[in-house]
Amino acid sequence: MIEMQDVWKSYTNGVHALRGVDVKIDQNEFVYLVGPSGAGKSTFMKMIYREVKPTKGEIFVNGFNLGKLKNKKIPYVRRNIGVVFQDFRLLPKISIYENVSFAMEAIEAPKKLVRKRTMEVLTMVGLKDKVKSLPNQLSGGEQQRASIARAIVNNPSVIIADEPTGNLDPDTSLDILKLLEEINFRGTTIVMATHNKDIVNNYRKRVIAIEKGQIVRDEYRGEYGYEN
Amino acid sequence: MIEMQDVWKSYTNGVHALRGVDVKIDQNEFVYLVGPSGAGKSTFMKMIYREVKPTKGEIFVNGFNLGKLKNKKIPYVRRNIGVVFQDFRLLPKISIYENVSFAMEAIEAPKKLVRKRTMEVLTMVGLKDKVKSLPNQLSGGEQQRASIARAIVNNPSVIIADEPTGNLDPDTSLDILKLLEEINFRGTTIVMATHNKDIVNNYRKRVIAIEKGQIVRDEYRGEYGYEN
Amino acid sequence: MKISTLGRHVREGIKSVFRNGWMSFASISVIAISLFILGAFVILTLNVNHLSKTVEEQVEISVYLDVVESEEQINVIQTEIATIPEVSSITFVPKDEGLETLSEGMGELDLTEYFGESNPLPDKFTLKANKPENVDIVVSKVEAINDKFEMMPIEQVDYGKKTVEQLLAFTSGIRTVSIAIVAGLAFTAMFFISNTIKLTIISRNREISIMKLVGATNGFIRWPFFIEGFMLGLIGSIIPTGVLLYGYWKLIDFEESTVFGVTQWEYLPLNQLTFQLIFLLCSIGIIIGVWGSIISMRKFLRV
Amino acid sequence: MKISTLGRHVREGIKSVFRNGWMSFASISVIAISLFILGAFVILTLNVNHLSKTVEEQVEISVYLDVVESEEQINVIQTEIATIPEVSSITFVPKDEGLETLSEGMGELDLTEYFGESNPLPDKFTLKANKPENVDIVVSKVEAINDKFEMMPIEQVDYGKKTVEQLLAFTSGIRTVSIAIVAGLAFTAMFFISNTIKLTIISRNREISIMKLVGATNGFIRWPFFIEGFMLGLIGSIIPTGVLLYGYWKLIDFEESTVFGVTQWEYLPLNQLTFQLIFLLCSIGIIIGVWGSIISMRKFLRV
Ligand SMILES: Nc1ncnc2c1ncn2[C@@H]1O[C@H](COP(=O)(O)OP(=O)(O)OP(=O)(O)O)[C@@H](O)[C@H]1O
Ligand SMILES: Nc1ncnc2c1ncn2[C@@H]1O[C@H](COP(=O)(O)OP(=O)(O)OP(=O)(O)O)[C@@H](O)[C@H]1O
Ligand SMILES: [Mg+2]
Ligand SMILES: [Mg+2]
Repeated sequence: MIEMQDVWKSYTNGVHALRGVDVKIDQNEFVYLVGPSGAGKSTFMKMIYREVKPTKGEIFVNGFNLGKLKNKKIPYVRRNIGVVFQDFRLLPKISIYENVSFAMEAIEAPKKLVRKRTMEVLTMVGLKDKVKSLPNQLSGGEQQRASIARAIVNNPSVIIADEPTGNLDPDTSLDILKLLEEINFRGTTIVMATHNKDIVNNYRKRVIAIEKGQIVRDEYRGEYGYEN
Repeated sequence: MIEMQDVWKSYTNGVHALRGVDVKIDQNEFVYLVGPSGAGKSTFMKMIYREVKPTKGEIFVNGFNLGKLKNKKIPYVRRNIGVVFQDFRLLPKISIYENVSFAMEAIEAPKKLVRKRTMEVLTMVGLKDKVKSLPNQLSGGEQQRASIARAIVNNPSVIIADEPTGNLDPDTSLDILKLLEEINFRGTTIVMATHNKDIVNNYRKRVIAIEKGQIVRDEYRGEYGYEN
Repeated sequence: MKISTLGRHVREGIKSVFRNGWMSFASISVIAISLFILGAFVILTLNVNHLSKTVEEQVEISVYLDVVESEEQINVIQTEIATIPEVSSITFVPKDEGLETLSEGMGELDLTEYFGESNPLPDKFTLKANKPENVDIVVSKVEAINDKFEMMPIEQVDYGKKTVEQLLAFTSGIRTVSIAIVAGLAFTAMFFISNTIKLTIISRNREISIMKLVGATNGFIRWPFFIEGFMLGLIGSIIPTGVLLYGYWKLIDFEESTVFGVTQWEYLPLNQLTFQLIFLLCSIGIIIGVWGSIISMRKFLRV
Repeated sequence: MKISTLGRHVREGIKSVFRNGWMSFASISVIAISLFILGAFVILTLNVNHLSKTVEEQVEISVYLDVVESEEQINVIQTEIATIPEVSSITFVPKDEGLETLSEGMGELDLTEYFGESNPLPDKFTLKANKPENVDIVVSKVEAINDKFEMMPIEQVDYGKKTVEQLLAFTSGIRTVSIAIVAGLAFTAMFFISNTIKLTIISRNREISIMKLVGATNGFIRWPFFIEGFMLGLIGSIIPTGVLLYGYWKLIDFEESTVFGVTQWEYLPLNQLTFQLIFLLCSIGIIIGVWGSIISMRKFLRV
């Protein structure tokens, strides 16, 4: 489903964020991406939904070769990928409800379904009472959950979650993890960057550890940790 | 040092973020602020450096009555408070170095000292190699550390840290905690909102738990948790 | 695109005008003021053209007759002149009248008193050409009449050659200058409008890139901006058009009332410029509004 | 504030111009273009004023003498007129010359041929008043001279009352209109400049509030913006001032060269408008640049 072949990424300021990454993630896998701050986790994930282009190497997502993809096709690839951004990226001038429904409107979902499904996912992440608030009227954790709601609203075949529990208390984090597990159970691939040792160790999945832009460990039902 | 007397906060959209908070934090204390997402932790902290004004009640910080403070005096109160913002709030168009040195220039510190001290704190948080980068060229955790560097650069008498380890891996989180402990040891009051159970339980300090805008627990050398 | 999606775009575009309240206000005022100035100059230019045309049409040709012509001969000559197709009007000015006019030209000095009965001036015809450019043709055709008669009844044909040439040079100069000014102002207005719209859109680059990352196509993102630009342009051009047309109407009304009128000249009637003004201002406002939004977004859409 | 801090502010302000590259460019071009248009109209207005003054100064008073005056008497009258302080020049026009002028006024028809030796016109003096407003005074004082002599040597005093009044009304009308246009354009320029600067600053509200939260005083934050606004205003006003002065210089040069000159009129010399233009444009540019930044920041400083 997601495949990287010898992927390198150097940013324009000369930082080598990824250095020869080879990896294959199958449909329906649940992958934790761990590694120290600045290791390249976000860069890895940005490659998948093509916010960032590799300097070298090839990336395949859902059968598309991202390197050869025409610009016009990108939105259609992204529609099958739900992204929880590390910095949330909510549209600042519209309500939480509209932020989530926007993602559905963008794929021209029927109006009635938009209403129903938007309220559904917002309820799942516990923001039922906050639907009319603007993003800057929410607490950090609430914004993070709004970002999660938007990522899952279209039932994408892949979910990319960049530290989706960084601003959440342990209980809420667990709720979110369970939500993702359930979605995974129904067939969605999940790639989740996280620093949360408890979750990684208690809910064992495949763990890919990145350090200094390289995959240093790739273990099924692995533990949290990257120094090998 | 920091004292709140029956503080209430209702936002303009009718949300009651704080409901009758009474608390006293002495100079040189180290306080963890815990509570579920949306409990009012950030609001509590924003009161202290007066980003938010209470709807009711009185707040004293370093001897100033914030409610009666003239607008012109606010910057001088803030100079004794270092803040790590939950959303970092780095100035987007200037380098990390300039972001940190700005805080020193604002208090008109001597030029040489600015250079020395800025590099010093950036080294402490492990960003020595990133000084020339713009904020959007940093990873989430790196931005968070830049925000921490800026908060401590002026040796403030109070540090307010809103989830300073939310985007950091456990090792780096520990480094930051040790840094804060050291600063605390030298006489600085520290108020730190966190969801990090490990840290709270392993490095025991005073724990103030907030739930639905009220203090539900206040314990010296307490554990992580808020349901009582 | 589904119809319901189009509906969504229109709604979002209109909402956005209100959401970006201050920015929308800034854009609309820049559009309105630029177009107001442009429109005022267009009206001025059209009037100057109108005025020069009126002035040009007043060029007269004097045909002085030999002193001894009889009334009969005068009639013959008049008929002869009337057959020239480029002549639009003929007036006979007997010598007494000529002296009076001359006398008036001298200020308040009464010449008739000096000359008494012994008026030395010749009789003359005053002609007008149908177009100012045809004056020369008329002159030569009139001069050619002399050849038809033995006694050469026409003493001299005079049309203030130098004056007419100066006048034509002046009016065509004025026309060129005013068109240049209007063109310059039109470009300036376009620059200001697109510039302001660019500024308002640049501040929304983050929003645009988020939309893209969430899977929206460029078209989907562009539509509401398109509608928004259209609305800003429409509002921003309707206002100055309305104000200018109303103001011009009031001005004509005021000037044409014999009691208060200050200026002498004849204004271009309102209905002769209404359509041009509406068309010009609204098309600049709307096209640049839309174009400005679309162009400014372009680079942010490449995410 | 320490001197070193002031240095920092100046450095930061200048850096900021470059950092906000596109926005700075937009602001500078808006300032430059607005001021260019304003400046062009100021130059036009100053020239129109200059021209009307020249025209007004050409108003002449004709003093017709009784036909029988001897040369001696003429001299006496001339001396008499010369004592009137409001008279700036006197020219004696003998009747022959008068007839020639009249004849020229008739077009190419030669009047002298008709009249021969029997010139019926009177001798006259042509006077100029030192100021157009003093024409009336001069006329009545000249008329009063008749009372000093038994034989009432002055037949008539004439200055084309109606023409002069129309001319004065016209020139003062032109003056009012052009000043109104310039004032309108000045306000528009101010609006556009402050508007653009506001738009660029609004997009930086977050930056301003972060600075405040980090403990910077309003003054500390304001200074670099002040310098930045100053720089934008300075650059934006120097460019059009330079272009206009150079262009005007070239225009005068071109027009005054007898070979290519198109227009007849006399231009206001460059040095008589250089200072005014620099002062007006630079002060509007800089003051509005600075004022615009400071005002726009105000609400963001209340954090
Ligand atoms: N836009 C950019 N331009 C230049 N360098 C960048 C950019 N984005 C990231 N980097 C650098 O690339 C490296 C990897 O960054 P990345 O964001 O992938 O780290 P990360 O593993 O997500 O870290 P964190 O856990 O702190 O979020 C870091 O050293 C970072 O400074
Ligand atoms: N500017 C605002 N306007 C309206 N409501 C707000 C605003 N800021 C916060 N709130 C609301 O106030 C409540 C408390 O918010 P606060 O940010 O203090 O929570 P928190 O404890 O910091 O949560 P988190 O752990 O998620 O950061 C929340 O319900 C939030 O939605
Ligand atoms: Mg990251
Ligand atoms: Mg918070």
